Amino acid sequence: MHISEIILSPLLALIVGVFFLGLSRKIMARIHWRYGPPITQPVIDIIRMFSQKSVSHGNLFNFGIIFSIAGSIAVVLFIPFGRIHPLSNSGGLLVILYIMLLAPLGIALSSGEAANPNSSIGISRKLLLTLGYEFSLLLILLALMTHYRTISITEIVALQQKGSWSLFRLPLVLPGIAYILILPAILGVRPFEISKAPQEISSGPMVEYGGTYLALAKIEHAFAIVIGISLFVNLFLGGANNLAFFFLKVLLVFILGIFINAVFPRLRTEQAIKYLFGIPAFLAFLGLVITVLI
Amino acid sequence: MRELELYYGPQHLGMVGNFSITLNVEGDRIKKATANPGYLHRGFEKLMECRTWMQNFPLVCRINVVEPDHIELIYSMGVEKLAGIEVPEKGKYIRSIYLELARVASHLFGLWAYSNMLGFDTVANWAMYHRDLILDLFEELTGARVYHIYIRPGGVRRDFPDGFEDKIIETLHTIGGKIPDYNSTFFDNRLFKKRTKGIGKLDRENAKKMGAVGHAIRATGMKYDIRKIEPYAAYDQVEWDVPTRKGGDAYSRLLTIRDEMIESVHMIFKLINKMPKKGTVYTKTPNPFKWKIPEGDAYVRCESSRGELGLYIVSDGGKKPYRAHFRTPSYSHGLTILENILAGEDIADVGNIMMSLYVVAPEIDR
Amino acid sequence: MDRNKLIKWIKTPAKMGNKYSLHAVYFCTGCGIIEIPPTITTRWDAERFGVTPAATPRQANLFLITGYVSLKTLKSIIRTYEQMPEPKYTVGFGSCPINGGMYWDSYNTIKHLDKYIPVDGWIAGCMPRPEAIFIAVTHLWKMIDNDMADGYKKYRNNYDQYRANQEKVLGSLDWPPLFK
Amino acid sequence: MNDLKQKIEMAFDSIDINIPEDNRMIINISKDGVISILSYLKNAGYEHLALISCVDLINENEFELVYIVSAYMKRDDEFHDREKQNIIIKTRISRKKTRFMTVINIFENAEPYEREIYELFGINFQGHPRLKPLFLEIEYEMPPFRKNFDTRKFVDDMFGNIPEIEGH
Repeated sequence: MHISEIILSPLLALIVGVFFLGLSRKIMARIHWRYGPPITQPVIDIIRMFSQKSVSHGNLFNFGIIFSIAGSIAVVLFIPFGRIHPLSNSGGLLVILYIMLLAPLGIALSSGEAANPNSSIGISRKLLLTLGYEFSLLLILLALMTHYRTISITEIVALQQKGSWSLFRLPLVLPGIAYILILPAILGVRPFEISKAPQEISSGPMVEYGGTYLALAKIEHAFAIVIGISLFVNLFLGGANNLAFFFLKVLLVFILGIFINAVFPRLRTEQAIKYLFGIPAFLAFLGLVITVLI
Repeated sequence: MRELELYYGPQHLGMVGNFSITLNVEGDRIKKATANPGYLHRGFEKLMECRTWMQNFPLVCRINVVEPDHIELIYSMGVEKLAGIEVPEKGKYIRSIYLELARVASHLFGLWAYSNMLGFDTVANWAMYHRDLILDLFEELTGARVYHIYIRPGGVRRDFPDGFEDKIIETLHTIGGKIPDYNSTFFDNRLFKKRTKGIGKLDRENAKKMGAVGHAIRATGMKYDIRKIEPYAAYDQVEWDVPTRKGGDAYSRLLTIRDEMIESVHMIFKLINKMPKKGTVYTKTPNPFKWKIPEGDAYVRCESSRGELGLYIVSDGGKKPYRAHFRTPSYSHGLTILENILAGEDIADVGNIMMSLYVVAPEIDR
Repeated sequence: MDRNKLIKWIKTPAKMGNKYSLHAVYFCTGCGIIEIPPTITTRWDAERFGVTPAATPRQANLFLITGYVSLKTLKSIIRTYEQMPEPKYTVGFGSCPINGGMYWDSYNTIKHLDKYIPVDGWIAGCMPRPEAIFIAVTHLWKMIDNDMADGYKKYRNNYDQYRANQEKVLGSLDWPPLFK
Repeated sequence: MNDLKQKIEMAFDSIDINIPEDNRMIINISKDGVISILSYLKNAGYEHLALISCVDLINENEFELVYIVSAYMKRDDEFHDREKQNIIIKTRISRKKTRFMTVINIFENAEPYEREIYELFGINFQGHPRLKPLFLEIEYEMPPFRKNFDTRKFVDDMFGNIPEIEGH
């Protein structure tokens, strides 16, 4: 661990996340037969939002959003990006699993203060969705930890670097598939875009966010994308030895996510929950049982 | 769970047109829905009483912005009936072709709105692009993209330009070639079926009771179409079928709309083949400033892309209409039916149901 | 470096942000809305210029008033406008907000929108084509560059007059004044 | 059409029916008979209420209420003459005593139409569950669709003297 890594790692995640936001808009535009915005568009948007006057709805409103950003940064610190792994030796998968809940919780706290019915519906949807994938995620991580007999991500990555990727190891195939199936829900892309759902509840929790708050929420979203995918890449696609190769893997997974986003409509909340507690949870459970038995 | 009052519209991404619904919700479930129209009320029927018969044309087409053509037609039909004007044969054909093009354009707009409600941007973008191709045809024919003012009492304003028929055929082939794409991404998509089947169910009895028309009643299996029942323009000259579905839910309504588009395109091809090559396209009408129409009243109706469109028009023998009242299809759909079938549904399905009924707000408010 | 130059230099990124990230309120005020879907979708693709619809007024900075404004709509327009964070820009789309247009003798539509909320620019015509929106956007860019798009400041400075006009047509408004 | 005419004439006395053209029938009836003729027509299969309209006959100091009903199809894919027919029922009420009966019990979709007429003509429909404004935001000095409401004069009075915003 090095102090420069603690600064570098969140910065890197931020840059990559914002770049991904721009890229997703560009690729979506191309699928729509459009030219699309410049790839720097999210940066411009964020600058604009910071320059606007913003209305606060109370102390909790301010605190919640900062809380959620801080939570995101904390998670980033525990995830290795290639060789940059500031804290990932000290914590482990369980720590990540806990702090990953902070970001949605912070948003929930903050937008709950706004007392807009749209945002309260959005929060309840978001928490339900989180509950939906968290269960499978827990099972998947348990399977991983039992298989590798460690809770440290760095060690898991190192073990994969020596052998084959977890996705192709026999007992871990099922959890791997389950992870792929819940990945759109973790990223919040189209079939599971239920907490934002602009056409239903006008962007849900973000409905009262303007100016700085919106910019922070955007940044939190960028972090969330990077966290969701990097975790998958580290755990199942073998991580990487250097930074470029790592982010290439992240990019490929992300592009897959955009394509899923482009060809599906939004699910209803109960349909999404039913889906998440269906096949993915079953596969993850089966995988866990197999791993334990082997 | 706490009951919340949620304002759906008028400023809302899931709202097409300036319309608002107040929802009483418990969690995601709607307890009660109250439609709240009037954001677009301009008092058309009052303004028409202050303008001469011909001056009203630019006004009436603005009643429905999505599809002004049928409103032009219904007003022309009313004036023709009161004044006893006949439409020449070729004029009738041109009217039919033009109206069917308008129907396709309007349904594509509906498809945009609908897929947008489901969060299906891709199809929404495609549909809007294809609608634009048809608007290009309108622009060449009439000089305007949106408000064409092409139909006039006694026929249409002018003949098709040279080679226009070929252009229509070419454009429609371009759009028709993409139907497989639409089917595979949208209509056959499993999630689309999951989202629409059984949603916004309107069975036959309720549909009749609440005055459903157009595709809302055709989706319950009845071939109720004014073009067949009371043919106007040249709809009785060619063979065509009324597409129906059995389900009565949003899925059936959407597929009815798709089949209707395809049927319209086929009908346009048949009409172009059968259209007389020569002849006038309109009957001369008197000087519009001095034109007086004999006393009387009439009710005329036609099939717009959302259903039965009617006009009750009264003349007192003067230069101006004494009273005109439009019976618009969205009126019953948007106020009576929407309020009734929204209760008990999910919030996620408000836009879904509203656009599957194809409610267009300016038509309600007038 | 003198002070004015420094302020200008500091303000540059903010201006750039405001210029190239115009998020429009998605409010279908009138028939002009029919040209908005073509503008934001495939054929014209306004996202090239950073113009996209925003989900709520809080997230927006451009208010495109598309068409005639009936009294009931005026009420929602004022509320929406007051919710938008500053700086915000308003563009009137179509002839009807300019002077009533087709509905000059209608009892339920207002005639001059700029008497009730400030308007930075107009797009004339019925219907203006989607290209006209782009021309308006480029004009707005120039105005932002030269600090001429200052409708929101005008609203703040002359709030009493605006509020008086609003109350004249709508009766007493049921929300407190934005500025005291 | 003629069969129906005879049947109605048998069932109702003091009723004036004429058939101006094919598939249109105009029934003039006094205001007490409206409910019964509408329910009679509904039982006869004319169960689609297309429109409720109102005409302000200011010279005769009366409002004319117009109900237009037509029929849905009997079978799903057979076309008959019946659904071609539109029956226009007219009745008159005094301009002074603007009261009338609601027909919601017969036709459910009459509800918004009656609300609209209540608002734009000021006719009270007795028994209507929510007779409150539908379209208008402000109160006008009289319902705006009446003939003696001069919209141009109203516009001059209301919007003509609103001052421009001065200052910067």
